[in-house]
Order: sequence, then structure tokens, then C-alpha cells
Amino acid sequence: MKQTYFTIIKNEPLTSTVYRMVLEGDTSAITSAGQFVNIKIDGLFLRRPISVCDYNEKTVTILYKIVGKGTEAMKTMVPPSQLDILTGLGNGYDTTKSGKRPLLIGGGVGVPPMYRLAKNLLAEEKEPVIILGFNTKDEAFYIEEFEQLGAEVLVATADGSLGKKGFVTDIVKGLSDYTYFYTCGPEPMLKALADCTTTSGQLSFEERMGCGFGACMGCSCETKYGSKRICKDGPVLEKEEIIW
Amino acid sequence: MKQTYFTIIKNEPLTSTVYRMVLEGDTSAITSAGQFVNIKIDGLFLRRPISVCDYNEKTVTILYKIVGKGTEAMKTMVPPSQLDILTGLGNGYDTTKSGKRPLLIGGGVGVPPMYRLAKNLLAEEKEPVIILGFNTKDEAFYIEEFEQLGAEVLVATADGSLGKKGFVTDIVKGLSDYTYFYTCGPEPMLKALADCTTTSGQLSFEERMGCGFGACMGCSCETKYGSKRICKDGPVLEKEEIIW
Amino acid sequence: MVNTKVTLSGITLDNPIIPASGTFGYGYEFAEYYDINMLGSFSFKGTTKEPRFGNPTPRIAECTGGMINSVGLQNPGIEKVINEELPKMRKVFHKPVIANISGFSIEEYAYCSEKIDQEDQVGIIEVNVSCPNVHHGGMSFGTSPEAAAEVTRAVKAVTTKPVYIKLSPNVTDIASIAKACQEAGADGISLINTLMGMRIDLKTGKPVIANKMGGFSGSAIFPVAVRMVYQVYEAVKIPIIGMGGVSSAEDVLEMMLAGATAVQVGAANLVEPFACKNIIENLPMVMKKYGITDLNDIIGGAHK
Amino acid sequence: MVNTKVTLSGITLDNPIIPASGTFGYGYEFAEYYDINMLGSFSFKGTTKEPRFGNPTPRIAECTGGMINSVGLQNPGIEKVINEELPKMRKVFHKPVIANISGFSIEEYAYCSEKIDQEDQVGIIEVNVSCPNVHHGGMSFGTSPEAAAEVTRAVKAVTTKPVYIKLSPNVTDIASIAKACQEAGADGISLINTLMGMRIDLKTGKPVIANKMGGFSGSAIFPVAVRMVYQVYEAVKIPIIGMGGVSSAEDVLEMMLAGATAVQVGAANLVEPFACKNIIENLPMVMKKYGITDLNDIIGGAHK
Ligand SMILES: Cc1cc2nc3c(=O)[nH]c(=O)nc-3n(C[C@H](O)[C@H](O)[C@H](O)COP(=O)(O)OP(=O)(O)OC[C@H]3O[C@@H](n4cnc5c(N)ncnc54)[C@H](O)[C@@H]3O)c2cc1C
Ligand SMILES: Cc1cc2nc3c(=O)[nH]c(=O)nc-3n(C[C@H](O)[C@H](O)[C@H](O)COP(=O)(O)OP(=O)(O)OC[C@H]3O[C@@H](n4cnc5c(N)ncnc54)[C@H](O)[C@@H]3O)c2cc1C
Ligand SMILES: Cc1cc2nc3c(=O)[nH]c(=O)nc-3n(C[C@H](O)[C@H](O)[C@H](O)COP(=O)(O)O)c2cc1C
Ligand SMILES: Cc1cc2nc3c(=O)[nH]c(=O)nc-3n(C[C@H](O)[C@H](O)[C@H](O)COP(=O)(O)O)c2cc1C
Ligand code: FES
Ligand code: FES
Repeated sequence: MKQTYFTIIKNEPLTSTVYRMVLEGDTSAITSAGQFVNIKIDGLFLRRPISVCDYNEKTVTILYKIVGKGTEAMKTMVPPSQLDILTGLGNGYDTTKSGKRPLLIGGGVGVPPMYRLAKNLLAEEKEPVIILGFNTKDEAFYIEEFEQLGAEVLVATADGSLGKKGFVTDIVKGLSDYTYFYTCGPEPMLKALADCTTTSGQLSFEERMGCGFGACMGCSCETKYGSKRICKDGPVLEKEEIIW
Repeated sequence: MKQTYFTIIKNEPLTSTVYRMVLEGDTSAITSAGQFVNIKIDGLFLRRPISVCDYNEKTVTILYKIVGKGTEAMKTMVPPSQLDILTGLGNGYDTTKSGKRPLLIGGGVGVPPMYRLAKNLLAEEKEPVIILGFNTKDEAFYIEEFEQLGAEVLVATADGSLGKKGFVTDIVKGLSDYTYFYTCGPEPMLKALADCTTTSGQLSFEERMGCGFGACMGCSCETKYGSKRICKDGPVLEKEEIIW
Repeated sequence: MVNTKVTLSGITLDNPIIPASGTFGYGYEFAEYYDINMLGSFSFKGTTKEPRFGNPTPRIAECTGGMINSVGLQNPGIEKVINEELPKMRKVFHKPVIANISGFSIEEYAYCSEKIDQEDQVGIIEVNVSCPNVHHGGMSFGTSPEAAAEVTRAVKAVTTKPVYIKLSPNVTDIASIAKACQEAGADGISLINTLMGMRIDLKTGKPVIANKMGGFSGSAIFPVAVRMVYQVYEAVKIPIIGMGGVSSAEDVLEMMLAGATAVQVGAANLVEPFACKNIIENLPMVMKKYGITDLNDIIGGAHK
Repeated sequence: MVNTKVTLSGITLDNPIIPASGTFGYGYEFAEYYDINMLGSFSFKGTTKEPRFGNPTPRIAECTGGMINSVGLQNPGIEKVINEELPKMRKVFHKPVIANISGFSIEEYAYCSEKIDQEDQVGIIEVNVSCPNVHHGGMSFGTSPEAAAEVTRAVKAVTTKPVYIKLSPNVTDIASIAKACQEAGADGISLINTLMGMRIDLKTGKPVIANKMGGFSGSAIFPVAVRMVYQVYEAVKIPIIGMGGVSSAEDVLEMMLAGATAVQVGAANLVEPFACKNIIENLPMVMKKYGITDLNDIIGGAHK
């Protein structure tokens, strides 16, 4: 973990409620896809955890959905204002277990961490299949970005306005040649995926956090191997250890 | 009273601890010298009361001393940021009682309201004598500005580094031809002036304020004519009504 | 269209927003700035038998997200309130008001309540057993179920209007005190009054407030207020007026979900003179955002 | 040069800054970020006899100037704490630590305290009679002078180290509880634990916290903490460890003026992982600003 100031260099809408923010600063604490940052916002007590969507030596990209006070405030921020951020939080996804053809399944604001994960897997010469789920076409984002990585991208929308009508599980159920799965999204989706997948996999969880770096036990969850902190021992858990 | 947003158009140091801020906005609620404004500062609960030093149809000038969190924050503000301000607070000085040759006595951050008052009295073709008291030369401000109004300006510093060595009262005691007095400054100075002046006069008081517009009774003081709210029935009280 | 009307002991308010006692004077200061008839009602400055100047100044201190006051029930006394303030108030506010009554003895509570009960414009009598600035035998009447019940009975015996007991949060068990008031005949409960708090001035090394301690209020105390409203809602059947740190329409909804039928706004009025006006104007929009068409549907909703 | 050394029951601390129990784990999380040997001491996570997972999640809620937690004393139990955590802790922290002990019965308090008393690195035993998340017969041990005194006596009977009783602020009369602990043999008083608070999620209409209520802490509660430290200082002669909302060197001075000999920092560590480090580094400068050369000179200074 590092605490540093980042400079906002881009902050733009992707849909009417999802924004992309690109931040410049010391990214050295970020070591894998699926980690998150914890952002201090003026006037709010708790920091706000947001997944790393992508990063390089100098910048980190996050995608966030406007849902409350904190994200409302983020929406109005303009370059080059500064943000106090904790980076390098959480375990992230382990790509060594992926096999040749892993599924990457993102639902809603669970989509962002899949982007860097896909990049990493492609760099490791694997053949990830990206499955993205949204409520409706207007809420969809980052489909092109994933396609530009050169990966196979399948989309489901609940209302059928884009891609397959239905849920990501409807797509997954139709697939059989995958070697592993990685996912992030709302908990009911995670549960459904754990149930319908035929391989092992890694699932990223959300929990209301006090600190985000393992100090407060605010985010604990019980697993088959004992209690784990979502912020430090997670957010990524393995399918086998999860108690639903 | 009006609640409006003002735009900072100037914010500059006059001494190492006293700053001048010029604000642009709706000044229509300001009706006399000696009134004050109440400024909302991000992150602080209570507004901060500051005297009007001068104003015209479009701008208001305030001079403030850095003493704590609020004024520290004001110091770092840059044009064209905006401030939420209540204007037109307090009774202000009544110039009709001044006679021909009133004394205007300002001590430290009690100096600012004397500026507009001097202007008003000069416009009424009176001959105000301005007496300004500071601790030391380095803390003195606005002397030239007063001189440029064309009024007589006398200065006292506690250490003698500028003007007469001593307090404003030492100057006042040497004068006899004045018709009235107006003052603003630390309470011990006000008390000393009430004691040594030979005429009636008006004194401006400070008190910790909850609202600044008469609602909370936080700033009450007992006078010979009953309890008064410094923020609404004051800050200017007449010498005769004050209970020391 | 949404419904913001709520009813307190038979009195229907256009909306649940009520400026809290001590932060709205007798209304006419605010009537200079907006038409206060848009308010659900308002609770006027705490009234005692004798005129009171209150505590010495400084009476105000800054806190994170709030303030401390030790005004100490400054008021002109019941006679003058009735003869001078109420007539002025009547000119600017035409709905039933809440009369906030304080006292230093059971007799004083009863005396003032009986007097104010005769005033037409008074809709509800709100008996403040909680002011932390004034002590009778050390602690206030609001810190024991027995004392609170005794005040309630004494006031009920001499009044005809709904009596709401306003409770102090500085207690171990708010629910038992509320229950005792209900059993003693209270028509409703107002809560919370201020938390006892203190600040020390680093420059002088002494308390900022001349009286040392004072009542802490403002957004900072909101979570304590919500908790106590929730606890009292489980303990009593009479309506609750919730308050403590309310400063937005969202806060109003949260208080009502906890169990409040109406909501008072205190310290927020002091730093945002238009706080109540803004809340009332935003309320329908915020209700729509959360899919609420009738405020009455959400009262106590968090208990379901 | 300024002196920041203070002494608690014979144990001299390099400075009065102590991370509060539950916000600093067993230290090693923070030891990854800075050398925690700069701390005066630290109070480790509350320990119970049996391992506890604690309350269901969500356990955390945002508040103005603070947060609510309902962690509910998650800990691996006294055996594992002694056998696994303390050895790890010893590697990163070389000064006497404060062992924070909780329990659901007098026997449990005594059992854990007796065990922990034998650990060399433990300097002070801090007995938490105040956790609002765990109820024994409805209310916690910290809400009555008798129960608090009983816990104190039971722990004192089986320990050799200084015993500090950590009090709950959710009480009517904190001074009488502190006094009862002193009379029962307590060597010091820690206060305050969290205020009971609640938030409701407008989207679901239900409490944010799964356990409904939780402990409210952070800057927002500072004025209540200062007031209680001040009241307890007037009531007892034993040293006080003050806490509640401390997040700056200025806050440390204010707590000490109110009567604290040392100061704990809780929620601030969670949102500013370097909070304690920053406070310790700023302290000499802020002392100079207010003309303080020795911190011991200001303890209880506001009472003079
Ligand atoms: C590890 C992790 C990674 C996340 N990554 C992303 C991401 O990449 N993009 C994105 O849009 N969102 C992400 N979230 C969710 C995001 O943290 C919340 O949407 C955000 O904190 C809401 O803050 P707010 O102030 O706008 O909302 P409010 O509702 O005002 O928040 C109030 C409180 O609730 C907490 N909270 C609210 N919703 C959630 C939630 N779903 N999970 C955890 N805490 C919550 C907030 O942190 C805050 O403490 C992530 C959450 C976690 C735990
Ligand atoms: C009617 C009136 C007019 C004033 N005019 C001026 C002016 O023209 N220029 C100027 O520099 N100062 C003026 N002051 C004093 C100014 O209000 C305080 O210096 C300022 O509020 C300090 O805020 P702070 O946050 O920097 O200090 P802090 O010490 O952090 O303030 C903490 C609290 O104390 C209050 N406070 C602190 N000092 C005073 C004080 N002397 N009087 C009243 N409240 C105080 C603050 O408002 C705040 O509530 C005036 C005060 C009043 C009442
Ligand atoms: C300046 C001030 C004066 C107050 N005077 C009274 C009073 O006279 N009677 C009373 O019952 N409550 C009084 N209160 C308490 C408020 O009515 C209210 O219960 C409390 O402030 C909590 O609400 P808030 O956080 O919205 O301010 C006063 C509060 C303030 C800030
Ligand atoms: C997440 C969290 C966990 C806590 N756990 C404990 C605990 O185990 N034992 C205890 O005595 N106090 C516990 N506390 C209370 C703190 O030690 C402290 O008394 C309280 O938070 C007030 O200080 P603060 O405002 O600086 O946080 C906890 C507080 C928090 C925020
Ligand atoms: S959020 Fe504090 S331990 Fe996970
Ligand atoms: S500050 Fe509120 S009445 Fe004067």
C-alpha cells in the first residue's frame, strides 16, 4: 500500500452514469489486475474503494458509477485537481491458474477490473473470452475497448437491447470449452456463476469498508478456510473457499 | 440580510497576517459602515463574521487577520473561486450623531470598518480624525488608504515603531476638540476609550456567533436597555447603554 | 404528485418540516427572508416562567460538523412571550405552532404550560425536560424515567392540548424514559435535544464556552439521533418528532424511516437561513427519487 | 526542545499517542507502512475468551465527520492471541503494549485478564466494559457503576499489571461510573468508546448496518469525548487515557487540557493510515505554537 496524491488528467462520461477517470501519480504499489484504490473525497469521512481498470508506470484508470455522495462529487472533479489515494490494495486475480481459455465475466461496475486482467492474460498468450453483462444498451460501456485488445467479447443485456437477451450466466451456460473463470459484479451474479460454471474460478467481492487495508475487520467474510478480510485477503476469492 | 454567492476577485496580503479580499456580487443588502458579512467556509460548520471595510454596487472589500482554521482557509483562496456569504448583517454606525469633528478609532482588526465610515463622514462634509492603533510597524495596514481619503490620520504603536508610542487612548487623551467618537477593536481598548473620551460615541463589539442574523441568541449581551444581540441589535452599541 | 402531509395528534401539517426550538426565535426574523407559512409548523424559543438572560458569553463554539451552544434558555418569560411575542408571531405565521416550555421545578412546568395552553395559535405543547444547561439538583428532569413522568403528569393535568415531551440524549436508556412519559399520558415524544459537549481553546487553555459545557448539535449528531428515534419507536406507540442534525430532505426521510412522524431542523437554520425552505422545496423531488409517493408510508419503515 | 514523555501508572511513553483498540489490529499491518516503534504504545484489538467472527456484514457506515462500525469484537480468542498474534507483534513493536480485553461475563473478563497479565510485553490491561455491540442482559457492563466496579474488582484480583477500565459514553453519568471503578481498584480510566449510532439506507429503507446499530466514532464525537474526559478528571485521581475523534496534534493538546495523560487515536487510523505518525511528527511544532514545553504541564490545564 502507498498513500499518494494523484492528479486527475481525464474525467469523462462513458454512459449517463458511468465515468472514466485517468489519474497521474505514483502507481508503483499496484501489482495486479483486480486490485483497487481507496479515494479520499473532501467532506466525506470514509474513503471510496474503486477497482483499477488499467494502469501503467505513470497513470491509473478507474471507471466509476454515480450512486451516491462520493461518486457524485467525483463526477464534478476537473483536471488538474488532486486526489489523496491509497493504492495497491487487495490481492488481485491470480493469472497462473487460468489455463489456456479462461472466461472473464464482468457485470455492471464489475466490468472494469476485467480490462486489465484481459490485457495480462493476452500478454501471457492465453485466449480469454470476455463476457460482459449490462441491464440495457444505454448502460453498456467498454465493449469496444475490450474488442480492441483482440479478445473475443460476448455481451448480454437484461432487456435484449444489445447482444444476447438475458444474463451473463445464459452465455456461460452455452459454453463448454473454457479452462477457468474470473468474475466481478453484483453478488447475485457471482453466486449464479459459481453455480453454473463447470471449472474452478476466482470471484471478486464488494463489501462496505472502513479502512481498505486490513486494519479494522469491517469487511470480514467467513470462508471455508476461516475468516477473510475482503480488502486485504480479497477482494478476489476462489470459488472453492466461498460459503454462500 | 441576503444570502448570495460572491466571486473572489482579489485576495492579497497587507501584512504577514492581514489579508485583503475583494469580492464581486450582489451588495444590495449592505446599507451602512460597520455592518458585517458572514462567510461560509468549506469544512467548517459555523460561518465566519468579517466587517465590511468598503463596498460599492458590485464589490465588497474585507480585511481579515489569520487567526485560526477559517481565516487560514480564506488565505489560500484564489480568484475566481466563489464564496457563499450572508450580507447586510448588523446595525452599522449611525453617522447622524457625529457632529462636525468625530474621532474614528480603530485597533488591529478593528481598523477595517473605520474605512467606509470615514468615507461616509467625509461625503457628509464632516472632518473625521482617524486614529489607528497597532502593536508594531510591521502589523500596521491601511494607513495610506486612509490618508488618501483626505482625512487626518494619527497612528499609535505599542512599541513606538510607527507614530506615537503607546495606545490609541494616549492620542485620544491629548485631543479635546472632537464632537463624537466611533470605534472598533479589542474589548480592553473599547473599555479604555469609553473611560477616557469626553463625548458620546459608538463602539463596535465582537462576540462568538451562531447565526449572525438574530436567530440563536448566541451573541447576547446585557445593556442598560435590556439584552441585545451583538449580531442584530449591534455590533455597534452606544457608549451610554454599555454595561462594562 | 406526492403527499407530504403528516398528522401529529390530530393536527395535520402540510409537510413534516418544523424548525427546532431555539434556532428560529419567534419566527419573525426568518419571516423577513421567506414566507414561513410554507413550514409544517415551528417550535418557538424555550419559555420559562421568569425572564432569563441565559448564560454568560461566549456561548457558541465550533465543532466538526456541528456547534456547541450554551444560550441557557434566554427568553423574556412567559408573560412577555404571551403578551408581546405571540401577537408578533401571529402576524407572520398562520398555522398552529409548537410552544416549547422549560422549567426548574414541576410547578414551573405546570404554570407555563397551563398559561400557554390558553393561546389559540398553540397547537402542541413541547415540554423540554432536557436542556443540558440548566440543572436542578445536578441533572435535568430528562435523565430519569420517574422525573420525566412526573413532569408529564403535572403538565397533562393542567392542559387540554397535545403534550410532547422533549427528551435529552445524554442518558443510558432513552427508551425507558420515553415509555415512562407515554405511561404518564404524553401525547408524543420529541427527540433529541443536544448532546453535552465541550471544546477547549488552545490559546487560553480554557473551555471556549464561558459555562464550560454546552449543547452539541448539527449534522455530527445525526447518527445518534437516528438511533434514538429508532429505539423510542420500538418502545412507544405515540408519535415521535425526530431531530438532531437534520439538514437535507434525505435526512428527513431517514428520520422518518427510523420512526419520526415529523422532523425538526435546528442548527442548520443558523448556518443556512434558508435550510427549511430548501428542504421543503427539495422534498418532493427526493421522495420521487426513492419511489415514495406518500410520506406516511415510510414512518418507521426501517423496522419492518 | 520540548518534552513529550508522559507516564501512565509507572510506564513512561515517549509520547502520548496510542492507536486505539480495533483500529490498529496487532500492529503489523501498520508496521508495513512505517516504523510503529515511534508510537507511545498501542492498544491491540479487543480480545475475548473464545474466537469470534463478530457481527454479520455490512459492518461499516459513513457519517458526517465519522463512521459507524459493528465489527463486534472479531478476534481469534485469547489462546491464539497469545500464541500467534503476540509473537508476531513482538517482532514489529518493542515497547509495552496495551492489552484490550472484552467479555460476556465477569468470569470471562477475569480469565482473559489473568492470562494476558502473564505476557511480558503487556504494559497495561485495558478492560473494555463498553462495547455497544455485545449485550449481556440487555446493556453492557459499562452502563452501571456497580457492574463496572464488579468487573474491575474481578480483574484486579487476578492481575499484577495496571488495569485501565474503558468506559462507554452511552450513559447518563460517566463520572459516577469512573468513580466506582477507581474505588474498585482501577489504576486508570480509558474513555470514550463509541457512541451508539445508526444510519438508514434510503434505497432499501433498512439500516445500513446488518446489526442495525453500531459504534459511532471519528472527529464528529470529539466534543462529547472532551466533555467526558473533563468530567471524569474532576471525579477521579487516577490517570485518564482520552480518546474519541482525535485526528491532529491540536486535538491531542485539547484532550490533555481536559485531563488526559495519554491519548488514543481510533477511526483516524482507518482513513489516514499515517495519522499517528503525522500527529507524533507535528506535535513538537504545535506545542511550540502554543508555548508548551512539557506536555505534563497541560494535563488537566482547563480545570485551573
Ligand atoms: C473492492 C471494491 C471495488 C469497487 N470497484 C468499483 C468500481 O470499479 N467502480 C464502481 O463504480 N464502483 C466500485 N465499487 C463500489 C464503490 O465503492 C461504491 O459504489 C462507492 O463507494 C459508493 O460511494 P458513494 O459515496 O457514491 O455512495 P454512498 O451510497 O453515498 O456510499 C455510502 C457508503 O457506502 C459505501 N458503499 C456504497 N456502495 C457500496 C458498494 N457497492 N460496495 C462497497 N461499499 C459501498 C461507500 O463506500 C460509503 O462508505 C467497488 C467497491 C469495492 C468494495
Ligand atoms: C461582527 C464581527 C466583525 C468582525 N470583523 C473582523 C474583521 O473585519 N477582520 C478580522 O480579521 N476579523 C474580524 N472579526 C473576527 C473574526 O470573526 C474571527 O477572527 C474569525 O471568525 C476567526 O475564525 P478562524 O476560523 O480563523 O479562527 P478560529 O479560532 O478557528 O475560530 C473558531 C471559532 O471562534 C470564532 N471566533 C474566533 N475569534 C473570534 C472573534 N474574535 N470574534 C468572534 N468570533 C471569533 C469563530 O467565528 C469560530 O466560530 C469579526 C468578528 C465579529 C463578531
Ligand atoms: C442555539 C440553540 C438554542 C436552543 N434552544 C433550545 C430551547 O430553548 N429549547 C429546546 O427544547 N431546545 C433548544 N435547542 C435544541 C434544539 O431545539 C434541537 O433539539 C437540537 O439542537 C438538535 O437539533 P439540531 O442538531 O438540528 O440542532 C437549541 C439548540 C440550539 C442550537
Ligand atoms: C473499527 C473499530 C473497531 C473497534 N474495536 C474496539 C475493540 O475491539 N475494543 C475496544 O475497546 N474499542 C474498540 N473500538 C473503539 C475505539 O477503540 C475507540 O474507543 C473509539 O473508536 C473512539 O475513538 P475514535 O473516535 O478515535 O475512533 C473500535 C473502533 C472502531 C472504529
Ligand atoms: S476494510 Fe478494514 S479490514 Fe477491510
Ligand atoms: S449570533 Fe445568533 S443571535 Fe447573534
